[in-house]
Amino acid sequence: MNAETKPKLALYWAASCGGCEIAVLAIDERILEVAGAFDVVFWPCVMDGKVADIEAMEDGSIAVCLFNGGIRTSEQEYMARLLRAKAKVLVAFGACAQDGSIPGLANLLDRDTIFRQNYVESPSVDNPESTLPTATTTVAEGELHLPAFYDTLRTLAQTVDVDYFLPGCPPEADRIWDALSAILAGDLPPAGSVIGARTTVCEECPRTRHEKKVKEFKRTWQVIPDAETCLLEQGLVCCGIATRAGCGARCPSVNSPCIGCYGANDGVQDFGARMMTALASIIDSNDPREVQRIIATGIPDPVGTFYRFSLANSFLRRSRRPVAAGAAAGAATRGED
Amino acid sequence: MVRYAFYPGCSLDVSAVAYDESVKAVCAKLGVDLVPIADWNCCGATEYWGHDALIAQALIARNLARIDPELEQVTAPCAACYLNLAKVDRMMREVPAAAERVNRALAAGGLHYEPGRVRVRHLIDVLYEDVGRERLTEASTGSLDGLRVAPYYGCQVVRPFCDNDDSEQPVRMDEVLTWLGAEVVEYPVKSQCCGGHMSQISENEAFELIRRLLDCAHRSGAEVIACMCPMCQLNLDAYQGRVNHHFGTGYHLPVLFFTQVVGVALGIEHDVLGIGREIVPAREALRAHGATVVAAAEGGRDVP
Amino acid sequence: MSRRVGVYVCHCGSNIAGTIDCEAVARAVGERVADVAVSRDYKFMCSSLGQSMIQEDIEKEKLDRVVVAACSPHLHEKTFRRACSNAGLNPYLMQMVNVREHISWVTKDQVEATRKATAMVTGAVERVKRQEALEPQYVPVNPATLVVGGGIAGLQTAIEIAEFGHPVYVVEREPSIGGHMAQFDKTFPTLDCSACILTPRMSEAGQHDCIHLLTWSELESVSGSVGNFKVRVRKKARYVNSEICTGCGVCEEKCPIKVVDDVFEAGLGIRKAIYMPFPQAVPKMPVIDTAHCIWFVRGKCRACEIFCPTKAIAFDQKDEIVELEVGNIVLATGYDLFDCRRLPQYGYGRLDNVFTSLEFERMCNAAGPTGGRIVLRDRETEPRSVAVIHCVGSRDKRTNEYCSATCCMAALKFGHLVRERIGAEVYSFYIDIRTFSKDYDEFYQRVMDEGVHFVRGRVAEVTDVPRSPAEEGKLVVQCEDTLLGVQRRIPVDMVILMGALEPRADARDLALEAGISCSMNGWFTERHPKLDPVATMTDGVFLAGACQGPKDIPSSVAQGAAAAARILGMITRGRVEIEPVVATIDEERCSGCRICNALCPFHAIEFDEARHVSHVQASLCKGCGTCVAACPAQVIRGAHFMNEQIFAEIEGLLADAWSDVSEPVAAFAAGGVDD
Amino acid sequence: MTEVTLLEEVVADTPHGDRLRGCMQCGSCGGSCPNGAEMDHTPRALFAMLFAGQRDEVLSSNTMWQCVSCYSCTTRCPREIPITDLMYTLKRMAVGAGVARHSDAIALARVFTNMVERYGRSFEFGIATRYLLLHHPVAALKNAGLGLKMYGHGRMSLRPTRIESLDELHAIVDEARTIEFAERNPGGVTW
Amino acid sequence: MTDLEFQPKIIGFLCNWCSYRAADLAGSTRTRYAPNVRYVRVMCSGRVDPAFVMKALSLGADGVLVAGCHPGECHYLEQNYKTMRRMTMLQHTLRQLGVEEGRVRLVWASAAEGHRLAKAIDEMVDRIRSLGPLRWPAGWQERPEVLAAIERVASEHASAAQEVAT
Repeated sequence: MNAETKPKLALYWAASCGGCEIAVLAIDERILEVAGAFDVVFWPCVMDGKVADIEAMEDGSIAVCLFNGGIRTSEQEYMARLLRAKAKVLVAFGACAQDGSIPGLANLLDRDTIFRQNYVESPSVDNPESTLPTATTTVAEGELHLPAFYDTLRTLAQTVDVDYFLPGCPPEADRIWDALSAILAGDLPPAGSVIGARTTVCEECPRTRHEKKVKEFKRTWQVIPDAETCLLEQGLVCCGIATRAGCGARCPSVNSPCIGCYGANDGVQDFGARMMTALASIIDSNDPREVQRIIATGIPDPVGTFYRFSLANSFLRRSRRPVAAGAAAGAATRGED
Repeated sequence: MVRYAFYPGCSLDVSAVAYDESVKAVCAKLGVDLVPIADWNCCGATEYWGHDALIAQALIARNLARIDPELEQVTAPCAACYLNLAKVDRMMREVPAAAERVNRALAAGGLHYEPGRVRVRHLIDVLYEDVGRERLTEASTGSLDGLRVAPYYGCQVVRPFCDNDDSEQPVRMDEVLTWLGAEVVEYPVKSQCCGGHMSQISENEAFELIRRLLDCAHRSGAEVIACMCPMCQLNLDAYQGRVNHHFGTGYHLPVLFFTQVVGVALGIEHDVLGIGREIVPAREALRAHGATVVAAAEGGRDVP
Repeated sequence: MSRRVGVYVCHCGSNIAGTIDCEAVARAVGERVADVAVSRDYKFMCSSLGQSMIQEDIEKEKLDRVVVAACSPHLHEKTFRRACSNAGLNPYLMQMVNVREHISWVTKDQVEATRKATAMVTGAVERVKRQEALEPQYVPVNPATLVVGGGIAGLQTAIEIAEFGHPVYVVEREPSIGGHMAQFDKTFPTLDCSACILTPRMSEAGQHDCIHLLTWSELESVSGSVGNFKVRVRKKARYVNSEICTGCGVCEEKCPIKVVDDVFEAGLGIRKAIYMPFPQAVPKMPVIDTAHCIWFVRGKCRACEIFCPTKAIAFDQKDEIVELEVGNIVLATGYDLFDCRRLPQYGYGRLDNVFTSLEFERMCNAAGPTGGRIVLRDRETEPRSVAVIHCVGSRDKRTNEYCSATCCMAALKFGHLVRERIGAEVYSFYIDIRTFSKDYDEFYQRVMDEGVHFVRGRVAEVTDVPRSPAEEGKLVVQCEDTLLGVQRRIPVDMVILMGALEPRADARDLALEAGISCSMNGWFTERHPKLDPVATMTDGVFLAGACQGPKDIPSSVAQGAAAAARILGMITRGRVEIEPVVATIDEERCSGCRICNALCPFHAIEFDEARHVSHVQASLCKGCGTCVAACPAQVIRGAHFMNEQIFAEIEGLLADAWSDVSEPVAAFAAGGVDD
Repeated sequence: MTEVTLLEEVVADTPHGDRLRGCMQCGSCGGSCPNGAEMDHTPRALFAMLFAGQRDEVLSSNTMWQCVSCYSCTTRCPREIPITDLMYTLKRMAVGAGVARHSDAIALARVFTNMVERYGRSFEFGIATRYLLLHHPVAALKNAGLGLKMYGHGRMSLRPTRIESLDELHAIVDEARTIEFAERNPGGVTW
Repeated sequence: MTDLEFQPKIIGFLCNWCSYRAADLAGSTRTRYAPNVRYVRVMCSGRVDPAFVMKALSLGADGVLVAGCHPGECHYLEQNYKTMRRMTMLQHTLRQLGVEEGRVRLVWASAAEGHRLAKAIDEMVDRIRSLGPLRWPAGWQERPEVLAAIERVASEHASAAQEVAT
């Protein structure tokens, strides 16, 4: 098959760590099959390419775009819109594109706080003038522009329409391969679906489980868990109960609680709510003060625990904004839902 | 050993100095460590409540706020002082708005009190619960030798903040004195009122209340009355003569602080306990049982 | 998904329309909410005209969903469900909005009331669009019934059911049935002899072919659900062979141990270590009190065994567990009497001549410990004056907040008995006299005529400390005579305390076992305080008598009979309908995390070890939805309360907030709120 | 603005005062009061008057001034009404309204609170002399003997004890006064 | 800053057996209270999923009330304890997200406590009124300069693309 007739493939990296890019390569020698099957037209991480070339393409001329990362800057938003237009199938690839993931946890803060922390307050920073990046800088020669940095990280689907979601931080190699094969074979679920399991990690977890009652939530450094029984029953906050299966229960298998990178189960809109309700349900106390204590001491960072990968895609999306700093324009419309 | 913040209160400085002396002697003997609140002020008694509520609360809270932060309990022997400390702490716990007002006032003096920070306890509670039966029985020298005591609790130790004794028919002093060898007589009026400050503003009414208490103690065959409140002691003791005069009665009932009776049981010398400061002298009644004290001091009395 | 929803806003005369602009609500919803095919307002939706309006619309307009905005669904949900059903629409496709109790009756501002009504109707439309047709389920009913408690209420139920030939098991923890009523002397206001009317009932129950008495027995556990309960009962060892005992009483006569009878004689009388609580006991068979029997305490004596003519004594008897299968359960466990020691100001336990009401009952009873003589604790002196104190442990936040309902009448009865038998002065101290039932107030008047002195004031204290010569050697009752506004001290010889009726000490344990709830005060909770005071929240579990709340004999009997009628109805029908509002687990998707397993108090969730999935047993599920909300994988489905339905309802309720954010956003920007 | 009833004022000014609304006129308070015989109205009757809106009659009653703070009524009240505290509130209101009946009690309270604010401690001798000499010269004579006896038994001091940080105490007292003043004058007052 | 004109929108979850009936009783006794709570009937407060609460806030509710039977009085025996635990957990999380305590409340009201429920609602409305509107969705909006930058990037690229094309 020559490049003209092969379906075109694009990959893009927005607000994410880049692990997903590596994950694509982790499918080992099968990458050659991918290269054989697709004409890779755009993959900035791996090969040179110009945005202008993409802009010049016909809408819908790219067969598949695997887009990883959330949307944090105006440039990323532009690229998302561009690739959406050009790609027939846009895949939110990995936890960041799907749920915002770790970069989305910065939704607990706003731009100014993030900037202050990163460019001024961080101990390793040397910035005596406290210079902060601005979208527009005027120099003698004229105006310079940097992409504008958002207060709130958005997921890909909150920015443009997304056809499929491939969960995971990063997605497991085999799942990537399954998805790509399905696309090649044209054997696709209805648009909007998550390509993955419809149950949770416990399904794949080898540990034995019983009726649950927890008197205390413990942090990982507080216990050496027994290798046989459910970690949650040992007081560790294991997110496997609420996390979509697909990873083969990697973390619990090595005595480490699941942190939820595969996101919520099918049909669930708010991962954190599922964790909160399930954990609260099994607390072994009916005394409000004791319950308060168990929760306060056992879960010091609830958002970080329950929304590590999904704050940007939760119902609330972010913490309450320091309002004075972030009053929006009157023209602002309702956020996409 | 638990250390207790100690709030003596004004009366123990002067009119109830015997209470002060006996409390200190008894606590020293029993190893109860009392740490006086630094520069404490008057709790305002009952008078302040009817005069100015917030000042009343603030004056009391000032004492709570000045308690050494390392101490978790405060004890007060005076009934009114105990009640006031307990009352303000409880009010601040139950009514946050009230706590906020009190703390605003305290802030003017650079102080703050976190409601519920200290546990307010009356001394009888410390003896009953913390020292306990075993240690008290051990420490007893047997010198009470069946002294017939009417246990008079009065009002404000048992009402309304007594969580662990009955507010109508309390028993903790009965028990403590019994453990120490006293014969505690039936005294059904043990928690009835002595008239309080009525003795100063409406004598006749107070005299009737005092008479009822003396009469019941007399009928029950008591040799002394043991009380736990300076006001009660003052009314029953200092006014006893005038009550007798008023009603034509002839009561002769020494009124001691319960700590004085406890002190006698522990073999502490009478002078150290402030015995002799009472207007109706107790020495005679004590002497009737006192021969054994001497014997005990000389060592060799068989306890029957 | 396209639906045809009919919306009906009821005026309820002016009850709703007086505050809510019903027409505006109907119009707004009709115009603005998608899928609303018909939106009308009408004077009285619950009238036959209103109902037929809905039915016609369903047929003509092809409605597939209906919303009725009217009063509380607790009043008319059934009405409108039936109306839909008659027109061929599944009843679960109708949703009610309570705009009367929840809006028009509680809101002053008409604009806000109309806004709230519009929002709530919109919510209901969004919800109903996603509702699903549900079909009721049926299970067969076992015709046997369990009655817990052999007092008058339980016996009434048992006899009425047994009369129709259905088996009834009566479990009674004491050695004999009869309950409190057996202890009483006379019953108010007719002054019938209590035993004379009770004992025929007792023997009727004892001899009835269909009634199986399990006395000296306690309920151990209950499992299963309506129609098919499985019950375990512990039959405590009597140490008497029930097959051969004739109840002759020789054992009791020969037993050398006398024991104060704290139960039947309220501590006033004596029984033996082997005893029948009273001569008319049913079954007529003694029991050995192992705490006092010398054989059990010291391994000696055996006098009863030696003298028993039929060799019925069986020292080696053991407790026995009986398993029963029943279709329905009636709880008729009665009450405990308030421990008057809890109010030391009344002196009970300290002052000899202060008596409880039950002690006085026994004292009046001719078969009782004093042979019916009213005497002081010395058993000789007749009192010349008696005080009766009402509300001891009732209407008091420190003990029991409620009114015990029976004590006023019992106090009047005592007043009468004292006047009639010994002519002593009687002072009755009351807060309010409550003579609420047939012929009760007439009895009050009669007792007044008989010369009982009524003092309105809750007694402050009873003391033996005199203040004057007249008080010497007396009990002095001190109170405020609130009609005079002065303090009074009334010296008497005897004081009777009308102690409160309290829930049984172990009522909460039994409630938990039977799967029902208790009120804050500890009484069993009925299904509805007005409209269903006999059933409970657990289908197949019914209440009779004072276990549900303080009650006198006629009310207890009436409730016992009502419970019987309900059960007979169920037995006759042969099957019961179970609400289809239950949870189901999508077992394909359940990962077996077992979070839900311990959450169901009805034990409806079980874990399938083989398949590693959890499973809901529909017949046990009560539909509370707690497991649905708990499932971390969100694979439990709560019928009629599904996530989609509730999310949609929330969206509808807030349609005016989220469909137009620009207004708040503008304010947001302009205000620069710095909270 | 609707007029605030005395009942509402009393309820608002007493911790847990709202429980008063649950009074069922049982008379446990009046029956329990050791000094009830001296009251022109029992506490119960006083509450009935409060409910009936008899402001003047309530405030000029001697009931609260006869209260000995024994809390018997409070612990026995089946509705858990803080009766003793209500009596304190009524005392304050009666004084505030200038209709208080029991001048002796007020005088004693004044002398006492003055001493406490001056020294931070109570000064029994000062209180006794000042109060009795000013208000009951005859009783002062009667009690002189008693005073002498007390002195003789080492139970009377002729000199007051002062606390050290009187400034702090005064600051707190002044602030408390300011807070109460501000609350009574919610509109604010220009000085 | 207190906005007296501000009418908070509150979603109230009422359990069928106690709090819904309490609201019914408030109605039949004509107890007037604030009209700001819009009710959702659930069979038991145990059905209330934290997701419901967050969904409501995300749609512009200024507060959420959850009402159930008193502890120990639950018609489903003990399910309201689970509600209590979940609400405690949810409050813990909401605190970190900057939602003030008074906005999400758990209230116990028995079927006989219409007055209590009405009072709780009045208190809650007052409290939320003093807190001001929540306006959660507005919190997602970007600032004007950010919105402008998006437009600028798009238009710059569009013109660049045109240049490439020509």
